[in-house]
Amino acid sequence: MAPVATPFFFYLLAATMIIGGILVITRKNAVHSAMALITALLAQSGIYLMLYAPFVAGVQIILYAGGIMVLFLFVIMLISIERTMKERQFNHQWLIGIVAAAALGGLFIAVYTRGKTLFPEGRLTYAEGQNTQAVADLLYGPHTGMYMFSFEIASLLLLVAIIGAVVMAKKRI
Amino acid sequence: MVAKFKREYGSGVDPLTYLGQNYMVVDRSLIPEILQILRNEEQFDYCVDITAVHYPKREKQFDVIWILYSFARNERVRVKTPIADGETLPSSVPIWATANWLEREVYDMFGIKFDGHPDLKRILLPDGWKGHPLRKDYGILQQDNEWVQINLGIESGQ
Amino acid sequence: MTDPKTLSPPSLETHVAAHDDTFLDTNELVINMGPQHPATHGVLRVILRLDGEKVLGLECVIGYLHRGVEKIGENRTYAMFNPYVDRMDYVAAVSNGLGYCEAVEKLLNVEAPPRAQYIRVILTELNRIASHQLWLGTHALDIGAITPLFYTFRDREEILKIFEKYCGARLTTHAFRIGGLQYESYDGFEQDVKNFISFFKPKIDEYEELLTTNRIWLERTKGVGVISGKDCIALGVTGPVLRASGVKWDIRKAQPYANYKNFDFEIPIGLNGDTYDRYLVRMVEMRQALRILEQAVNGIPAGPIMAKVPKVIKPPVGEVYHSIEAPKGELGYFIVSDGSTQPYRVRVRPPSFVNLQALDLMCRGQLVADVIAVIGTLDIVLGEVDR
Amino acid sequence: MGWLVQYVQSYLDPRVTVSPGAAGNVFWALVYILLVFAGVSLGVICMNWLERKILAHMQVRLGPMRVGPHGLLQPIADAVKLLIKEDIIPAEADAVVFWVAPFIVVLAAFTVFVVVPFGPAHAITDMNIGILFMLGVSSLSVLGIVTAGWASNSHYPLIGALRSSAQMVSYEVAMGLAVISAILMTSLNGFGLYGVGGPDTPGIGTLSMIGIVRAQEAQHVWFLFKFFPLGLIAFAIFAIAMVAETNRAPFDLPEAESELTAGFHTEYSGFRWSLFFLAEYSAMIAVSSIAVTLWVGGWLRPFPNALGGATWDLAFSFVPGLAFLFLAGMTFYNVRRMPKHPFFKIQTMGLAGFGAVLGLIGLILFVPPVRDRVGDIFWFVAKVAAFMYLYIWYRGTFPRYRFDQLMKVGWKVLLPIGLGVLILTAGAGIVGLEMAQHVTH
Repeated sequence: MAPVATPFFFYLLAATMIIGGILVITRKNAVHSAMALITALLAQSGIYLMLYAPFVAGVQIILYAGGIMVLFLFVIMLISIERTMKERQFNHQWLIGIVAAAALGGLFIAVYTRGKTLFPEGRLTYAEGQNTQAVADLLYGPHTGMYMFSFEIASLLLLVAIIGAVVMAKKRI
Repeated sequence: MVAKFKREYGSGVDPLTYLGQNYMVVDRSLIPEILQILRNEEQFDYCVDITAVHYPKREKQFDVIWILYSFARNERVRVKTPIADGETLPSSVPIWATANWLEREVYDMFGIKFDGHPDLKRILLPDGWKGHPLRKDYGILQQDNEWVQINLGIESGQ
Repeated sequence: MTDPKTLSPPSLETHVAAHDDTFLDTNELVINMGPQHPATHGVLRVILRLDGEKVLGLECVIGYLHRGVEKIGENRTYAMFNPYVDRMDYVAAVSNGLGYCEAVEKLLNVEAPPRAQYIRVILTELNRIASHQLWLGTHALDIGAITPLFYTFRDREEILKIFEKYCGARLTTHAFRIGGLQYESYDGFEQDVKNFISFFKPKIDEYEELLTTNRIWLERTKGVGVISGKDCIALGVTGPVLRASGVKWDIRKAQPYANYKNFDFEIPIGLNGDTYDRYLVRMVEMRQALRILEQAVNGIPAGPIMAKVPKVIKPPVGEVYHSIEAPKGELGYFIVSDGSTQPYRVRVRPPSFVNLQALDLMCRGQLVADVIAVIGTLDIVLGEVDR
Repeated sequence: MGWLVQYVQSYLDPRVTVSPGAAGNVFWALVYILLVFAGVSLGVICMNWLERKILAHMQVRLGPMRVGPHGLLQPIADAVKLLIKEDIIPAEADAVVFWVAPFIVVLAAFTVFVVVPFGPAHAITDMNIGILFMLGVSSLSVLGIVTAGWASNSHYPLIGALRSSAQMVSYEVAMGLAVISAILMTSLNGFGLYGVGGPDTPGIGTLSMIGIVRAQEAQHVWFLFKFFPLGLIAFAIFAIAMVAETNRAPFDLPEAESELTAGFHTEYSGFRWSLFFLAEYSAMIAVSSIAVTLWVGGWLRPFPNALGGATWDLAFSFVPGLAFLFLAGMTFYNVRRMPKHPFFKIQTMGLAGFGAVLGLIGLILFVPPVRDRVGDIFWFVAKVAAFMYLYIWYRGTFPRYRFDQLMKVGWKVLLPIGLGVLILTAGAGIVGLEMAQHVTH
C-alpha cells in the first residue's frame, strides 16, 4: 500500500499520544486518566502501523487497549471516586523529579545528536504481506528461531504470576 | 386434649365448638404456656394465621386469635384470648417462624404489641401512618384530612 | 465466587445467627429492587444486601397495593363484599370467591346444591390452570425464556373465554353467589370445557418440551431456592411450594371442601424443594386439574343451582374459619358475625403473603439472578399480599 | 479531474481483483467505506424488523403490523422517535464519560468492517493482520460498555457493566483459541474430509481475512469441514463465544431485563441509547462475518466440490437474482392477500411497490456484468443472514444463563475444549504434511 500523508498522520498520532500521556498524570479522576491512557495506547498502535509493524499494532490493541485497560477500569470503578478525588495527587518531590527529567532529556538529546551510528540508516521494513510471518519466523522459525527458549521462559513466568494472583486473591483454596 | 387442658388449667381454658370447629378461649396469663404445649406436645406445628378482633364496648377490647393446624392429626384449632387495650402479648415467633409477619400485621392494624418480636414495625401501611385502621373506632377521614392539609393546604379533601 | 451449589441450604436455625455477623461485613452492597422493577411481579420492593452478587440477606417492603380489603368487608353486607375478594388474587379470582362463599355458607349452615358444587369445581379448576399458566409464563420470562409467556397466554385465553361466556367477566369474575351460583351454565358449557380439556392436554406437553429438559432451564432452577419441608411448615408456606418440599398436603384431600372428595386425583410432591421441583409440581397440578375437570364435566347432575338462602343474609352470631386450596396455597377466611347484615370482621389469610415470608430464607447464599427465579417460583400476587 | 476518471477506470477494469485499500485506491476506499457504513446500517434496520417479525411468529403473535405494510416502516418510525426524544443525562452522572461511551461502542463496532471481505475485491482493505485487527477492535467496545455503566453512577448499570466486561474478557479467550485453530488450517494441508490439495499447495498461513477465504478456496474445503470434526468443534466454540461476546440471549446478562432492568444502558435514552442498539446489532453482524469468513467459506458459493465446474458456477450465479425474484413473488402473493377495504389501499400499494423494487433488484442481478460482480457479496450476506437468524432463534428458545454458570461455560468448558482442538489441529496438520511429503518421496 502506498503511504498517504505520512508526516501528517505521524504528527497527529504523536500529538495524541503526548496529550493523552499528560492527561493521564494530571487528571484527578482515575477513570478519566485510564481513558486518556487508552487514547495514548491506541495512538501508539497507529504509529506501529505506520512503521510497517501491523502485528505489533494489532497486539497493542488487543492486549493493552482491549485487555489490560479493561481490567484497569474494572478495578478503578470499584474504588470510591469521591475519596480518591480528595487525595493529594503529586507528592511535591520537585527536585528529584527535575533531575530525573533532565537526565532523560539529556539522554534523548545525546541520542538524537550523536546516535546516528547506533541505528541502521533508513527504514528496515518487510513487505507488508509477509510481515507477520517474518515475526513468527524470527521467533520460532527453524533457522532463525533463537527466541523460542526465552519465549517459553516468559510464558512460564506469566503462569507463575497467574497462580500467585489466584493464591493471593482466594482466601481459601 | 380438651380434657387434659381442662384438668390442668381449670377455668383458664374454655374449650368450645361452633359449627364443628374447635376453639378455646384462653386466659392471657396462660397464653405462652398453652401455645408452647400446643406446638410441642399436641403437634400443632403449623400456625395458619394470627389475627385479632376489636370490640370497643368490651372492657377487654381485643380478641387475639391464633389459628393452628396439625399435620399429624389433620385438625384445626383456634386459640382466642381477650386482652385490654395497651396490654402486650408474648411473641410467638420462637414457636412458629411464620408469626413474624402475621404479628406485624396485627400490630399494624390493631396496635397490639408483641413482646420479644424481632422487628415489630408496620408492614402494610407506611411507617408514618397514624392510628390502627382495623380498630372499630378508627376514623377513615383523619389521615386524609391531615394529608391534604399538609400537602395541598386545604382544610378537607372531602 | 463461591459455587452456590456447594453451600448447604440455609435453615431457620442458622437464620438468626447469620443475620448478625454477615450484616456487619463492610464489603456488602445494598441494592434496592423495586417497587418498580420488571421482575418483582408488581409493586414488591426488595432490599438486597449483597456480597458481590451473592445475597447475604434481603428484606421485603410490601403494602404498596394495600386497599384495606378487610376494613371494606366490615362496611359492606355479606353479598356486597363478594366481588371485592376477587380483587385480591386477581389471577385466581374464582378461588377467592369460592373460599368466601363457602365460609359464609358455613356460617349460615347451608350447603350449595350438587349442581352448583360441580360447576364451582369446574370453574375453580379452570382458574387453577389459568393461574399456573400465568405463573409459568412470567416465571420463564424472569429466567429469560420469553417464548413460553406467549404460549401460556394464548392458551389461557381459552379459559378466559369460558369465564366470559359464563359470567361476562374475564379476570375478576364474581362467578359464585352465597348459597350457589347466580347463573345457570350456558348452553354448550360442558362442550366448551371438554374441548378445552382435549385442546390443553397437548399444550402442557408443549410447555414441557420447551423447558423441562432444557439444559439452561435445569441449570437455572435445580438447586436454586431450596427450602426444606420442615422450614416450610415453620414458615407457614403452603401450596405447591410446600408440596415441592416433600410434604404431601393439599386441603382438597386433607379437609375436602366443595365436593372434591368425589373426585379422583393425585397430589404431586417434589423431593428436593428447589425451583425445578416447584416447576414440576405445578406442571403436574395442571394435568391433575384436567383430570378433575374431566370427571366433573362428565358428572354434572341436574338440579337447582341455589340453596335456600334468605334475600338478606344475616348469619347468627358466631365465627368461622374456612380455608380452601387456592392455586397459591391455603386461602383462609375467618369471619366473625355479630348477627347483623355486615360481617363484624373478615380476616383473609392470604397464601401469597405468608409464602413471601420465606423469600429471605430461600435466597440466602444465592446469587442476584436467583432472587428473581425465587420470586417467580413463589408465585406471589401482590394484590393478595397487600390486600 | 483526470486522476478521478483514472481511478474510476482503473477500478472498472474487470482484471482488478484486489480490494481498493490493498490497491492504494483512496477514492474507491472512501466510496467503499460509505457503502459499507450504509450497508451495515441498513442491515441493522432490516435486522430490527426481521427480529421482531420472526420472534413474533415464533411466539404466536404478529409483531409490528401498523406502520407500513406488515410493519415495514416500523424501524424508521422507531428511529425517528429515538432521534427526537429528550436526551437525558442523570444529574450525578459523569457527563463527559457518559457522553463519550456510546461513541466508543459505535466506533468499535463499525471500525471492524474495514477488513470484512464481502468478496475478493469487495473489502475496504485487506490487512495483513485482518482477523487480529477485527478481534482487537471489537474488544474495544467493552471499554465503552464499562465506562457507560460507570458514568451512569447508578447500581444497576454498574453491575451490568461489570458483568459485561468480565463476560467479554472471558469469552474472548475461548474465541481467540477457536480463531487460532482456524488460522492454523490456512497453512496446513493434511488429510481431512475434503483434504485434497497436496504438498504443492502453498503452506504459508495468513491472518488476512481475504487470505483465509482464499486458503479455503485453494484447499477446496470450508474450514468447518476440515479435519472433521476438529473444524466443526472450533466453529461451535466460536459460535457460542460470539453470542456471549455480543451480549445476546442466552448470554444477555449485562442487559438482563428481569434482573438489572436494562443493564449498562439503563440510564441512557433517545439517541444515545439508539447508538448502543446500533452498535449491538452491527457487532452481531461483525462477529457473524468473522465466523462466515473463517469457517463457512466467506464469499464462496456452497457445494464447491460436489457441484463443481463451470456449468454449476453459472447455475449458482443465477441464485441471487432468483432469490430476490422469489421474495418479490412472496410480496405480490401477500399483496393479493391484503384486505380489499379502502383503508388498506395505501398499504397495499406500498407493499406492491416494495415487491416491485425487490423484483427489479432481482432482474438487475441477472445482467451478466452485475451477476459476476455481486455474486460473492450475495453469498457472504446470505451466510451472515443465516447467523442472524440463529441469533433470533436463540432468543426465542433459550432461558438466560446465570452469571456463575456463564463463567463456568466460558472457562471450564469452552476454554479446555478450545485448547484441545487447537493442539489436535496442529497435530493433525503436521501429521498430514508428513504423510503428504512421504507420498511424494
